[in-house]
Amino acid sequence: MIDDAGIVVAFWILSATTVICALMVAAARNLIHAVLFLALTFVGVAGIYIVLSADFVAVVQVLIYAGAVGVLMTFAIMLTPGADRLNSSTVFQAPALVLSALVLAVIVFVALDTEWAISDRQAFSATARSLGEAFLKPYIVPFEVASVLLAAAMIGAIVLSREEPEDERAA
Amino acid sequence: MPHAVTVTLPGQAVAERIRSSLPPAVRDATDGYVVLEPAHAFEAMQFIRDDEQLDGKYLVQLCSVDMITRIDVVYHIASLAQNHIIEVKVPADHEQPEVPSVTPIWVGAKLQEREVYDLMGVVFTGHPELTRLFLWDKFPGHPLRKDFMALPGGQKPGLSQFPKQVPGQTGGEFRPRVPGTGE
Amino acid sequence: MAIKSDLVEVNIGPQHPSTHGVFRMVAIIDGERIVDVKMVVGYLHRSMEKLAEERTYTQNIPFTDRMDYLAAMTGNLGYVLSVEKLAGVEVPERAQYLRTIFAELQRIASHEMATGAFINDCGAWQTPVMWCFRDREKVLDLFEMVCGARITTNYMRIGGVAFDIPDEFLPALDRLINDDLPRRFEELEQLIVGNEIILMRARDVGIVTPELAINASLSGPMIRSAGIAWDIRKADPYCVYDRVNFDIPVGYNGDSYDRMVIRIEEMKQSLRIIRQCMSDLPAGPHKVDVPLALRPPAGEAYSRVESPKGELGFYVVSDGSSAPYRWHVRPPSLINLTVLREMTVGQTIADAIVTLGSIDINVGEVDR
Amino acid sequence: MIGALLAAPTALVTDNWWDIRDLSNLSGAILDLIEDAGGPGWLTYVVGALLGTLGIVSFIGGVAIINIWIERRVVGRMQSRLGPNRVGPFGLLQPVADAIKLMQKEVLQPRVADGLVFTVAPIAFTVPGIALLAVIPWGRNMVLADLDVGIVFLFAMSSLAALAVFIGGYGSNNKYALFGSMRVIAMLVTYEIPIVLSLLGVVMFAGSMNLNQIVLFQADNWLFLIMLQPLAFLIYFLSSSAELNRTPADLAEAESEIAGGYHVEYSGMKFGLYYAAELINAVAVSTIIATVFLGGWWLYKIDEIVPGWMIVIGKIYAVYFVFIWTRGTLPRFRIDQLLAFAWKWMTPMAIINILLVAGEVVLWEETGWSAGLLLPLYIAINGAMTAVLIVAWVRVMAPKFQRYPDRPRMYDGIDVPSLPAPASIGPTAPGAAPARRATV
Repeated sequence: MIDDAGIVVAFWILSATTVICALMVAAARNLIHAVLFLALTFVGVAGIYIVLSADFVAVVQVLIYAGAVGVLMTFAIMLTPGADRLNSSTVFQAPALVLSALVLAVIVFVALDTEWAISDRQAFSATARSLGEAFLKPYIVPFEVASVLLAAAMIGAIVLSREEPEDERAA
Repeated sequence: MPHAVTVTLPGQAVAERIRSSLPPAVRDATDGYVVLEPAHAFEAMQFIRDDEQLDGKYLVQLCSVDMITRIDVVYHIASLAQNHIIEVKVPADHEQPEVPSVTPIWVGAKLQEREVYDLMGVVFTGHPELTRLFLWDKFPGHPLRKDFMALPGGQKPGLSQFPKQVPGQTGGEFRPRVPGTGE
Repeated sequence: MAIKSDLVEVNIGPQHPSTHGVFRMVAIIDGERIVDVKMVVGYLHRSMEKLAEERTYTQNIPFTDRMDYLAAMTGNLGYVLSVEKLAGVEVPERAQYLRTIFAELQRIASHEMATGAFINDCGAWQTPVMWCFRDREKVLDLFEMVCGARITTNYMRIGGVAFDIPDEFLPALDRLINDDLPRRFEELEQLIVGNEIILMRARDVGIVTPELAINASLSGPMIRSAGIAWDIRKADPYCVYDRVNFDIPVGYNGDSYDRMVIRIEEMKQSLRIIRQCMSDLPAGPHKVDVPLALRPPAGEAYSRVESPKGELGFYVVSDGSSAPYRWHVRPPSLINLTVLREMTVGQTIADAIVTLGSIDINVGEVDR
Repeated sequence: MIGALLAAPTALVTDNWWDIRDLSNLSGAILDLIEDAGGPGWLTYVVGALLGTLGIVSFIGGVAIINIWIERRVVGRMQSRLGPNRVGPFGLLQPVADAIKLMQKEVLQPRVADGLVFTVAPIAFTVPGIALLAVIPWGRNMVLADLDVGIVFLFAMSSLAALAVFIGGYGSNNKYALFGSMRVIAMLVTYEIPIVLSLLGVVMFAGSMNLNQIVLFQADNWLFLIMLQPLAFLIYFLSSSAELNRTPADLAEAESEIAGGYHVEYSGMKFGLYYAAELINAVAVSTIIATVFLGGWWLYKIDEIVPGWMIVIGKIYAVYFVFIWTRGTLPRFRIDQLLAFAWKWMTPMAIINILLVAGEVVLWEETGWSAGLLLPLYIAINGAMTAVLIVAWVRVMAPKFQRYPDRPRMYDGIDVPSLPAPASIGPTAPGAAPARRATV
């Protein structure tokens, strides 16, 4: 494996792109551009996961967020009639900036103040197998509950958006 | 079974049949076709379609002929079951041709009536959507009329090698060829 | 509660890959469902009926090629029969047989084009079209051998046919009819008939009920697909159709699939007719000479022919002069379009394209 | 030297650099050169990665060009015509001519189009196709990125393509393009589920998501996974042909319906990129099938003699031919039939397949019987199950079209049933039957 210099360089590049894209999401004039930058931020975050050698989570991040959520957002924008496609400048811009500056300050203070238990870097270990076992052995119950919840939500969505077929409407 | 041949019902027989139930409808009848009164044309057509003997359920075709003194709207109505054809003519005035539309009786007439209106200018009252079929709406005049001159100055295009014009007709006003005289 | 979506107006044509020529269909759609269809025709209107009034009866024959340019032979035949009926011209036996052979060859060529274009509209990526065109080329070669032209044949004359067939025509026709086309039709049938995807795309699409078919004066494959066995060659036989025996295919459900299968079956019946005509083709003159500036007696005549698109009728009014007083054509393509609205409303755009393909219109004949 | 090469059919792949059967020797030699020349540590890493990408990109570039020619020739032959043979010998230069033509064509952009999105879309559509190949093992130790989550990486890349196609269609601001992109999104999202489920069955058997492990599993057990998992192969093949927008599911750019679909407004090299991206994605999917189902670089002992990566390319073109074949013959589904096909047919079958495979794997792990006995048994079971499942599914779910025979009935005379005229004739005659929907 390469020594630490490569990892640090990769980390800084990736986090820089992620932050810039996140800012662009807020600042983009056109909503569709905003969604594109959102997808780019997700890919950036996936890159950071790889740097932290969480490879399964990184790939799933790209699959779920960049793939599905990006498309979901575009659909949401497309299907809301009348939503003008521009980030209209609202009156709340000033207070929003102040609030976000405050939140940023808190995060930076916490990051600098606490002592992180920094462990030394192990070799790049494959996490997929251990994740799988974790799902099915210690955390089997929450895993099942989550899947049932998801199924219920999906069925709910289908029922809500189903057009009544003609015969029912006629009856 | 013997090879069927489409029979053209003689005009007189059809006229008798129509007069049996609608006396004023028929103007006159020759062996080829029946001429209907424009006023009663719709009821007569309805009768032709619903009568068992005539059984005119299939409108073969509909067109118009400009007879200079009048405009004839010619209908060919057929019965597929009994395999016979009836030819019916409805005369209309030449300047303001006005004929009741048969689209409520046969849907097939919908586009053909629009074509006749477009090219000959016959107005079909009762037609659901009487607009021009081929030409654009602001086209001046109706091309298929005899007096619709293709060239300015009354000169008729074509047929130069078969002198058909009466001497002295080149240019100047248009003298129609009255049908039947063969001149 | 359905998602509210506003109506969108989409122009299908006149510049569209599958409207078989300059035919424009304005569809008002909600999502993918068609709410209303408005037809715009007239892009190819050459006012042939006005032009015909200026030309002699013989000079009008080329017009009939250019009307339904995919079935020129049947166009010529229809017009020539009506003038012969008007002028009372007797056509020699050999000409009648030749006319039947060429009418049926033209039916095969036109149906090949119709089936190929229909499958192409269903989405098969050009393969069936190429197969159908390959067979159609063979038929057109025969036309070229006889009258020099492939599409606008101008082959029929009042009183017979323009030229007698050259010697190598019959062996070429025999090779085509007996050992080439049957195999090709078999191949085509294996690819298409009963093909699940085509069944899914074409069954229950563009349905016409028998009552509507008769009332909307449909003809040809349209009326036969609705379950009505009506064919001018059987009902009002012209040429030698009363001396040859053949069958007419009739559909069940009046949908696009029935029309396609009917066309393929008709092509096979045409082979049967041509075989019988070839076997008893009499010798003798191929034409009765008729004066070039024929002057039929004053009067009118309506005669009709079973063209591949439907019942092609010619209503000719003569005033004794050498030019027809009035020359009207019954356009099967235009009249078959009367029910386009009833067939496509409520279906998706993809179905509308398939339905239009199955009606098999020829814009030259629609606009005249 | 040649003697050694010839004399070593049985010997394992030698590791000196000129032995092209395993290109990793070559890259290893170059890296050693840099090492000896005293280059810094990270340089060898970077150069190694660069060499790998160079190999893959040149492969994909060459294949994209050659495939245009192959596809047009093969489809041409199917349509009993010759296909391109004018430009260059046997038309080989035709794709090059196309590429040059596309490059010098002016790239038009509609005024109302959205500039950024309009240019980003084709690039974003091509990149995942190429990135897919990084994970594919070309030889015993010839793989650019030996990811432990290889299969999930493949899914991630194909889902990125969905977003790119959609914004392309949306960006060009044209009604037909919008139709195309809406259809593409509906199709891609629907067909990702059967793809993921079908490959799950394979992963369960192979025991690991690393593609090299899957190939080694097939090598050790002396069989292709297609024999063990025919249903998974069928489902994967059909759903990936839907994902690639190839007939019978080329809804997105259905010429006859919405003339051109999402790339209708593109011209010049942007359209060229879309056109190449389609071919690249097709090759990428063929490589996945070749690796996962047909045993990647392993081929019953032959891979010692013939280089592994040649075997993989051979398998790619075998699968690619089948794609061209279906494209040449089958007509197109309608969008609702296609989606119904995915939900009502593919997904349930994939789930049943996974349950069966889970049972078999557990049986294999618990009992510990030797593979030699169990695997042929499994092959038989899975084959029979596939056949039974397909037949049963067709019987249960198939639309009832058979109520009418496929051929018309024949009459020798005219026969017109006497029918009452429809009651009232408005512009839309009530006689017209309501469109009975063909439910799938």
